[in-house]
This record gives sequence, structure tokens and C-alpha cells, in this order.
Amino acid sequence: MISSALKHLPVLQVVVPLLVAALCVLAGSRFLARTALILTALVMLSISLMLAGQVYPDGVISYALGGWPPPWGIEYRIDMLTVFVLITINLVNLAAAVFALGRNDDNLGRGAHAAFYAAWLLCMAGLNGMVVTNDAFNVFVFLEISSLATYVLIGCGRDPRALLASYRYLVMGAVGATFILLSIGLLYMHTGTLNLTDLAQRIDARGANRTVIMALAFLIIGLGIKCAMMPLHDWLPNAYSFAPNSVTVLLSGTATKVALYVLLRFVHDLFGVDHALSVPVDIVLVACAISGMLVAPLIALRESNLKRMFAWSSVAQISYIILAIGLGTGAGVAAALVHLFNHSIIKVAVFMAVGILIARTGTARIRHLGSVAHTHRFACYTLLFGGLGLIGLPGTPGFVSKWVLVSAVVERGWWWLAIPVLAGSLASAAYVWRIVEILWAKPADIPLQQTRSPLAFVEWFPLVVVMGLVLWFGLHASLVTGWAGLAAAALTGNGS
Amino acid sequence: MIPVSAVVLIPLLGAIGIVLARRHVGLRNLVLVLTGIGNLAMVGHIALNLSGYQEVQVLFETLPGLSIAFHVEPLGLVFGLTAGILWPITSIYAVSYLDACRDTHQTRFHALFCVAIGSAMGIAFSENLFTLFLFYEMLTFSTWPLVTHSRTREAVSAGRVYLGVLLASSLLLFLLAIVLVGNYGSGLSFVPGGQLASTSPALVAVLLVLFVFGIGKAAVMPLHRWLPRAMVAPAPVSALLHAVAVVKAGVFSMLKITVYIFGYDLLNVVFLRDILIWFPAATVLVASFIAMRQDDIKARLAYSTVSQLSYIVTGALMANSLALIGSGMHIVMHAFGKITLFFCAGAIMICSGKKYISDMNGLGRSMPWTFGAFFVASLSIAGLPPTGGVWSKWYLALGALELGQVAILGVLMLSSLMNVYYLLAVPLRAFFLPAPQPQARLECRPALIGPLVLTALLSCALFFLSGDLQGLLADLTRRMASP
Amino acid sequence: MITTINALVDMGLLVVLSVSALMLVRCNSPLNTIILNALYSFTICSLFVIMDAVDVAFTEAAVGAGISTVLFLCVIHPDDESGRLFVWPGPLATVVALATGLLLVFGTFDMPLYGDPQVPVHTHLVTRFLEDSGTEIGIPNVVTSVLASYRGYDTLGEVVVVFTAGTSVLILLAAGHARQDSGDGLISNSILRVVMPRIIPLVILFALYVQFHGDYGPGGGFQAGVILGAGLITLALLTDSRIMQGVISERWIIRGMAGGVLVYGLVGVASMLGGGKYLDYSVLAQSSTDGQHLGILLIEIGVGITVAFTMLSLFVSFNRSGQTGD
Amino acid sequence: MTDAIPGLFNYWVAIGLFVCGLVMILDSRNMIRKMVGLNMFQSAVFLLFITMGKVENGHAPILADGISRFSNPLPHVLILTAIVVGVATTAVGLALVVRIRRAYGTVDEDEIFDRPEVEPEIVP
Repeated sequence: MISSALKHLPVLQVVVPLLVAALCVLAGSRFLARTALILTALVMLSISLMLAGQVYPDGVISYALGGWPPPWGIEYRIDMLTVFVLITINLVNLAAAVFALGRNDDNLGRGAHAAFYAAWLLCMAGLNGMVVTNDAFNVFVFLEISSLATYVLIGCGRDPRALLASYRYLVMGAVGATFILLSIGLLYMHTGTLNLTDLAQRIDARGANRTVIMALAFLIIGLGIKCAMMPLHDWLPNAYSFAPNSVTVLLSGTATKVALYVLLRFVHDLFGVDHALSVPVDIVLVACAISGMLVAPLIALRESNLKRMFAWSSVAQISYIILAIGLGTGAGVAAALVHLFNHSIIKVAVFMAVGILIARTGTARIRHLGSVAHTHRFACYTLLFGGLGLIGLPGTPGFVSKWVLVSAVVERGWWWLAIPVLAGSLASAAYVWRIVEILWAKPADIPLQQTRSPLAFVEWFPLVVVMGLVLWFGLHASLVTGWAGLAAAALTGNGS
Repeated sequence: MIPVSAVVLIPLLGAIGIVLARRHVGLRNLVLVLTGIGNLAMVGHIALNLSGYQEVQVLFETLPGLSIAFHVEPLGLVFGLTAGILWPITSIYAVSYLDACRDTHQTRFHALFCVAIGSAMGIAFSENLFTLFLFYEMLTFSTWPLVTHSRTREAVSAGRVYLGVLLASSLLLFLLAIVLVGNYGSGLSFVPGGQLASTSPALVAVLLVLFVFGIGKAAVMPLHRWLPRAMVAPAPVSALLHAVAVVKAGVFSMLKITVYIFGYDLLNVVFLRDILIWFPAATVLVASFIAMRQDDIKARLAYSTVSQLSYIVTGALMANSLALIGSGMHIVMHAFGKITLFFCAGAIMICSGKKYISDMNGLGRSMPWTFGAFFVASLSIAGLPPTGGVWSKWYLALGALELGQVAILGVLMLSSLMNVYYLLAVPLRAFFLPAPQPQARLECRPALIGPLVLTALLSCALFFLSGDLQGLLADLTRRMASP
Repeated sequence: MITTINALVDMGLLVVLSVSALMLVRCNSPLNTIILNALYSFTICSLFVIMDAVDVAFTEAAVGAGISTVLFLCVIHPDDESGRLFVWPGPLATVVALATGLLLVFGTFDMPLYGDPQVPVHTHLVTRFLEDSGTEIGIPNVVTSVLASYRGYDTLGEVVVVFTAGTSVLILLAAGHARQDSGDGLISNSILRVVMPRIIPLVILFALYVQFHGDYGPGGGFQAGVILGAGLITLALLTDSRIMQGVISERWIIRGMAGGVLVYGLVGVASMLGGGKYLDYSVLAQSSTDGQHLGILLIEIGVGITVAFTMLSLFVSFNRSGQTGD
Repeated sequence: MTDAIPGLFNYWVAIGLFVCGLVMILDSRNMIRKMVGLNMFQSAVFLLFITMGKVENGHAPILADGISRFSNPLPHVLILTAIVVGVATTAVGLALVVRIRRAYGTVDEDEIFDRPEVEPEIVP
């Protein structure tokens, strides 16, 4: 029984949260839904880890849904890259789910709580589905599941501006998804297939023409919107800042990361690293990345809202990943993955700390937060360490990311790209230190003693665990980089 | 055998102990002093058992080729010993100084002080550039709260300049240089002979520029601005950190990198070196000029520090064994001299409330110990016998001659003359000019005077002990000759 | 070159479509926009029929023209009538849109010509669907075969999308609002009140026909669900909505939404337990085609349930918000 | 080239709709109209898919005796799903619009964004 279940792990990764979400709505009980959320998150993480255990020795797992062999049926395909991203997002999900049990700043009506947790699970099911699938159209379907769920999760924020943010994200997201759909259509037009492996082979065999180039362009725009690539990032800052705190934690570590993963998959798998396309994809990605890593921190520096500031920081950090993807080399892919993981755990810790602070002080206005560090030590020190990680100081995972990234950049022969990367770090240092200065050294603005309240278990526990990971992976990065290297090999081995 | 990393961990554990003992002032101060003594004992233990510390100790391996590791080598030992000896003395001074100021955040102060010293120790015994950079940044961040200790608007703004200059230079230039070394060189470890033998001369030149201006703590102009601004910090911070730990960490990194990353053979063939050496050389002169015009005693000392640091950087760029000995010795000599001067400045400010030199006429007669110590330390900085300062300047001068740069020799000499003028002027003015009104005896409590007299005496003692120091450093030059 | 009457009709409809699109862009009143949108949907439906996509046309008619219009009507507000909707697009939007359009036009020159049977689209995957589905699945409607079996997992995803939308609307429109019972039915036209209840059983019958006839002709769970939902909504509109609440409470509408997804998902679980892959229906019965038949029947029922109840749920949510919004 | 105009006309109309939809999305102040634009934008892509599925002289893909030439069912399946996805998005978007109207009293974006940002009261 167990051994037969092990064969089905790829699909269980997605179907378990889907069905549990339906059960949550069916049961309609807040208590049951919360319990189910935590248990499912645990199960999902365990499944990812077990998949890793299967893929590591055996290589690629292919799972033909419906029993129809690919490319006719839909194929789930698990390799080292897939499990890397799966573990990352499911880890984040578990931490965020526990955190969500705490004091929530959402605006839910009577009876909507179970549905809220169901939407959470649907979001995760969609994201997991996007990761494991090897079918272009299936990516679109699961993208939409996760997107719809995300819109509503954001819209649950207490501030009415959450609705505007969600609406804007919905419009941009729908445009992005339609671009992706169009791109899939064009690819299908050119090749007659939807399976990614098959697509890659057929593009290789038939060569590229204008249809394929257009497909690539629309794909980059569409995924660029979903992963908040610099000129298409408009939705992200408000969405992150007005969403409920736990949702911000979840999104920062999962949604954009999965979009980046899909970008990586498509750009490298389909179009091949060195494919003779007549369009300079690398230049476009690198240009967007540079603008992101330089402009976003400067906006963050002027930001008045704590959450939005870190949201801008996400835009900046995502740019590093895009830069690494744009390099188009194996080392670049590895660097992208390393930063994908490292940024996820750092940002999750940061947003949890921010959430705790906001829940206590009742404000996200930076200028109201003077001297808060003296009464809310735990949250502020986490924020400080997370901030150092965002800057990329040695001893934090951020440094590892930057080291690997800059090494990849140098290896590619574009050593001058190291300069914007480091300048971006410096700009991050500016906004992080601005916060530190206010949290520690600015005179208090609000009656701080009144805002003290003990931390609940579900608040400090996930934060401590994630911080532990941050500290650990700052000092022992070999696991992450080694794995990312294997994943990159799996990817670049496929395309050509 | 106790591992090398103990010298880093003892201060860090001490910081935790101090935080834990924050409710009991006496216990806290005891922990502080014991940590200092324990740390000194550890450094002393290493110095006495050099043969046992040949191995590299890897604490964490972050990535292959990127590990936090420590080793013992003569330069680091010299720096570590200096900081190790001066720290317990400073602790005693700091406790009495802050008590005299009725400071209310002493726990924070002492804990961060421990972290800063731990970082300095980490720099001293770092085995590779990554470890060095880690502790370099840790030092930057741990000293920021000390600089802004008073939380006044002025202090916070100075803190911004402090952090801004140090972070900008280190993140943009220093880190870039490290990355380039990591990718183009043969490794990040400090090995005699350097890691860049197989790289192109252009890259070596670029790296040299990046290192000289990337290590902002060495305060080569135009990156010196943070140092005078950092003087808003309490006197013990200025004394130990901005005369010993932080700034010496900068010049020490410079020395270590020239010796173990570039290697003197390589450095001597880089054309750009002959141009670049004029930046620190000019700093030596210009900073001395500025120092002469300062009336605020701490500002004058700060510019004097800028000037003296560039002696060491110049020495490092001279790239010969005499200059290396001179630079290594100057780290020590200047540390003992300058810490004395800052102790004195703090004592003067606490006990007489004066901070402008023009107000100090005749003050020497009411504070004889303080100004006596100031006098001795000034001699040491200026490089006059019977203080240790004479030896380091002597070797630096010899190094300049060996390099064939008589002009640089001239610069160093001229600056020394100015040192005499602007430093010795203070005690002379205090002892010999008449006081504006008759003053009572102002001398401070012994706990404040004791440390500064002790360091002044040590400065003199170094005049006689310099042989050992020279031996240690000469050992290094031998090691470099046969890697 | 296509010279058939089919192509001429196609082009004619395209022109109509373009015109209605332009009218839609220029339209200034919200109500008219919505009506024009429905018109636009119907035109595109006809185009789909011309291009042999009967199932798609059916769905577009039910959804684009039907559900969407109802939803839009629920949301517009008398106050909106005053504002001018149309403004000449700004330079940025124009440039972005035109650039995208030109890029696409540029790409069309490498695209297969309309109706060309020799392009990869018609020669790769689809040959198996057209040639073997008759024996592998055993039902005539290839669209249903592909939808429910070959790409059955996508369809599960589609149902989940519907479910997600239902859940989302539920969350958004449940927020902080006590339920208010509307008094009378919404439509006071007496003729409709007499005629419609008599038609509704027919509507429901039709829905069931579409549900179970999907194997043989256009239709299936999705379209059936929409029709069933629409029938029930009409019932609610016509009569006292409390009557509907007496028949089925909101709680059960929501449960129905989830129930359909569960039915679908559990069919997959059943096939796993039967030793096949997820959603491999062949293992559900003795012979493989029987299994496929059974599986498709069950999942189509799942689809129908979820869609019908989601329609109801959407209607209830929007309707409630409409009443309490004022 | 003579084939190009009838052969590609479908695509061009689809592109025209695509552009119209995009303009409506980008430049509408009214949130409801934006959703209409989104619908049009998506339907343009649907049209493109269905166009590529058409085979000359083909029939609807329902197997029957005597018919051997069918249009491609795969795009139909994909677009069935996409239509449903589209309406789902519309439903969620409109629900948001309802809530926005409730919170701000208008669905005009300019009107909402022209208002000064008011931070909510501090409620610890």
C-alpha cells in the first residue's frame, strides 16, 4: 500500500492540497480547516522530501497522468530542479501556514475562514502543479488556480487598499496569463505539441522562426509580470503591503519564485541555452535585472510603509535571480536557484518579523516605529539579521547568493556586471540601515509599553525555525549550492 | 591545544555574558574585565606556543573554497597581541569613564565593545579573504551603535557617515576585489607568495586600486571622512576602536593582502603601484596639515590618526621587507601612543570639561599625570626616543630608501616634524603657558589615570622591547622569501 | 486557397466581430457596454461554429454571453451611467498596444495559413486523438475524449479553477455582511412570473440531456452545469428567493461546489487504488473502454455539480452584495 | 502572397481584437470596463487557437461514419478550459469591484487614486 503510494508521489504533491481544500470548504469549520492546513503543509513538505529521495538516486521521474504516455497525455516530470523548487516552496508554505494561525490582520466575514484556508491550499496546489508539470498548457491551468487564489488572499487584507492592490494584480495577472496562453498557442502552432520535452525536441528539429521568437517574447512578458520583473513589477509592492501578514509571508517565498522557475524552465528547456535565436534574450533579461536591482532599492529607501519597503526589496532581489537566469549558463542557473532559495527563507523571516511588529504596534508607518527595538527585541533583531542577509553580508545566505552569482557573471565573461550587483547590495544596505536607525535610535513615537504583548507559539516558533535555517545556510551553503548545481545540470542537460 | 578560534569566541561569549549579567553592575564589570584578561591570556598562549599553531583551523566551510578559517602568522599575532593587551586596560578605563559620565546604557556599550574586539581578533587571525571580510563587516556594524551611543542628532548623523563610507567602500570595491581574486586568482587563502601569480598585470593593477580604496578603515584620503566624524563616540571608543581596533584592522588588512595575496614580487612589478603609493603618502602630509589647524583635541588626534595610518599603508605599498617590519611595528607603536592620547583627551574632558586646545593653557599643572602621559605618547607618535615610535619610523624610512623613493622619505620626515609641532604643542602649552585663572587640582580618579599612565609607560617600554617585535616580523620576511 | 462558402462566412463574421469590438471600445454607457459585450460573445460563438469548434461555441454562449453578462449586470450601478467611459487612449497605452499588435502581425507571416491541413498542428499529437480515440475510449465526441481522458487532468484543473473562483467570491462578498432576505422576487413582470416556472423543468431536463449526451455531441458537464445553474438562478429571480433557500441553503450550495471537485478528484484516487495512474479510468472496470466510459461519466457529473453550484453561489453572493450595497 | 490575405485574415482580426482589448485594459478608468476589455483581450487569443485548429473542408470532431476529415479537437479542448478560466477571473475581478465600490463609493480608478492616502488609525 505504502510502496504503491510512493509511485504516485508526483501527483499526490498536487492532488492532496486540492482535495483537502475541497474538504475544508465541505466541512466549513474554521478549526478543522486550520488543522487541515497545517497537516497538509506537513504532508506536502514530506512528499517533496520523499521525491527528492527518489530523484537523487534514480534520476528523472516521469508520471503519465491518466495513463496516457507523453506527449499525448499530461506528464509530470520530476528532476533535481523540480524537487529543489518544491522543497523551497513547501518549506515556506509550512512556515507561513503555522504563522497564519497567529493573530491575523485579515478582514474575513462570518463563515469565510474555512474558505480562506481553502484558498490558501488552492494557491499552493496551483504553485506545486506549475512546478511538477511538464506540459505547457497544464502550466497555464495551474497558474490560474494559484493566481485566483492569490488575488483573494491578498484581497483579505484589512486595509481597503488591499482590494485595489488585489484588483490591480488581477488585471495585470490576467494579462500576463493571457500572454502566456498566447505564447503556448504559438508554440503549439509551430510544433503541434504541448509536452515541454517534446516541444524542445521539435523546436530543435524544426528550427526557430518568427512564431517561436514571438512565443518567447510573450512568454517573457507574461512570466515577467507574474514574477515582478522590473518594468512589469507594478502590482507587487501594494499587493505585498496590504495583504494579510501571513499571506505576504507566503507569497514572498512562493508565488514569484514559481514564476521564476517557470521562466527558467521555458527559457532554458525550450529555447536551449545556446539556441540560435535571433533575439538577444539574455540582453533583455539582464537589462531588466539591472534596472530592477538599482532602481527598486532606491524606491525602497524613500518608502514610508515598512511592508512596502520590503516589497520593493523583493523586486530588487528578484532582479538578481533574473540576472542569473539571463546569463544563460549552467553556473547562472545554479546561481538563480541558490538565490531563489536563500531569498525565500530570508524574506519569509523578514516578513514574519514585520508581521509581528505590525500586529503589535498597529502601524506599518516607518516613522511611527522609533525605538520599537527596545520593546520588541525578538522581531527587530530578526529583522536586523534578515536585513543583513538582504544586503548580502558574509555569514548570511545573501552573501552566498551574491558570491555564486558574481562568480557566474565573471565566468560568463561579463565581469562588469558585478558592479551593478554590488551597487545593488549597497543600495539595500541604505534602506536596511535606515530602518535599523529608526527602530533603534529614533525617539519613540507611540506609547511602546502598551504595545507589548507576549509572542504566541505560532508566531515565534516558525520564525525561530526559519531564522535557524537562515543562520545555518549562511554558514553551510554547500548543500544548497551543490543541489543547485545538480539541478542546473539537469536543466541544461535537457535542452540541448 | 586550545584552537585559534578561541580568541574570537571568548569576546563573543563575553558579550553574551555581559548581556546576561546586565542586572548586576558589579558582576557585569567583572565579566568584562575577565573576558579581556581571558582573551589576553589566549593570545599570549598562542604567542608562546607558536610551533603548536601551524595548522589552519576551519570553523565552517560555507562553500568549497569559501570557509571561515583561522591561522596564526606573525603579522596577525602582532595585531592580535596589541589589541589583546590594550583591551583589558581600556575596559577599566571605560567603566570608570562611563560611570563618570553617568551613562545609562553601559551594558549595550560593553557588549558591543566585546563584539568589536572579537571581530578585530577575527581579522587578525583570519586565514582567508572571506573570513577577513566577514569580520571586517562585523566590526563595521558592531561599532555603529558605539559611534551613535549618545543617540543625539549629531551622533546619528555621524553614524550615517561612518557606516556610509565604510560600507560603500567595502561593498563596492573591497568585495569586488575579493570576488575577482576568488575567480581569477588561485584561491582566497593567505599564503606567502600570493595568489595572483598567474593573473594578468592589468587585473593586478585593478585589484590594487580596489584594495587600497576598498579598505575604508585604512582611511586613505579621500575615504578618511568617517574617522573624524566618529569622534562623537565616547572616549574609550575613540581610544580603543578608532585608534587601535578598527583603523588598525584596516591597515592590517592592507598589509596582509599585500603580503599574502599579491606577494611582494608581483607588487614590485606593477607599474601602477608607483602612482598609487602617492595617495597614502599625500594623506600622510595633508592629514598632518589639517591636524595642525584643529583646535578640538579629539579632531586633532583623529587627523593625526589618519596621517599615521597612511604611514602603514605607504609601508605596505613599498613592498620590501624593511618597510614590512616598519609597518608591522608601527601598528603596535602607534596603537600604544594613540590610545594614550585618547585616554588623556577623555580624561581632560571628564575632569576639566575642556575639549579645545586653546583653553588648555596651564592645565598641565593641575593635571600633571595626564599631561605627562600625553607628552610621552606624543614623543612616540612623532618618533622620538625614548619611545617605541622611533623604531617603526626608522624602518619605514629605510624601506623608502630601499625602494629608491627619496621623495617619500621626505614626506615621512616632514610629517614627523609636523607631529612634533601639533602634538607636543598640547602638553607644552598646558605646562608652560600661564593659566587664565588659578586652578584647583583637577586630576581624575585613579581608575581613569591608571590606564593612561600604564599605556604611556608601555610606549616607553617598547623602545627597549622592539627587538622581539622586529624578530617576529623578520621571521615573516624570511618565510616570504622561501614560501 | 480557401474559396468555400465557409471561408466567406468566416470573413463576414470577422468583419461583424471587428465592428462590434470597435463599438465596444467606443461605448460610453456601462449598460450598453455589457449588452454589446454579449453581442460580441455571440458573434464569436458563431465564428467558433464556422470553424467546427461546436463545444467551444456552446461554452462561449453559456459563459461569455450568459454568465459573464449576468455577473456584469449584477455589478453595474445606476450612478455609473453618468460617467463617460470612453476616453481616447493615452500615448503610452497606444504605443504599448500597437507595438504588441505589430509584433504579432510580424509573426503571422510565419504562421500556417487558415485551414492548411499539412502543418504540425494537424499532423503530430492530434492524429492519435482522431484515429485511435474511437477504439481507446470508445466515444464519438473526440473533444470529450481529449477533455475528459487524454487531458483529463487539465479538466480537473479547470474544475478547480471554477471552484477557486466560487470560493474566492464567497470570501470576498461574505465579508462582514449579515444576510438580508430580499422580500419579493426580483422580476415583477407578471407574464414572466407565470411562464418561466413552467419552462424551468424543461431547462433542467435540457441540462441533464447536455450532461449525459456530451459523449455523443457537443456538450458535457460544464455546459450542463451552467444551464442547470442558470435554471435555478432564474427560479430564484422569479420567485421569492426564500423559496430557493427553502430548497437549498447557502451552506449546501457551498458544499455542492466542493463536492463536485471531490467527485472528480476521488475518481482519480480510485484509479490509483485500482493500480493505474491518477485519472487512468481504464482500471475502473473490467474492460478498458468500459472503464473509460465509467470514468468520463463520473467526472462529467463532478464537473456538472461543481459548475452548477458555483453558478448558484456566485449568484447568491453577488445578489446579496447588490442588495446590501445600497 | 495571394493566399496570405484570406489565409491570415483570421489572425489579423484576432490581433486587432487583442490590441483593442489591451487598450481598454490599459486606459480604462472604469474598473468594470476594464474587465470587459480583459474579456475581449482573452477572446482574441481564443480566436487564434480555434483558427489554427480549423482544417479546410473538415468537420466538427465528432466521429461518425463517412466523415474522415476533422478539425483539430485539441485547441478546442484547450480553449474550453481557457474560457472557463476567463470567466472565473471575471467573477473574482467583479467581486473585487463590488467590494471596492463598497469601500470607496466608486469604481473609477482615477477618482480613487486622486484621493490623498489616509493611513488607518493606530490600533495596537
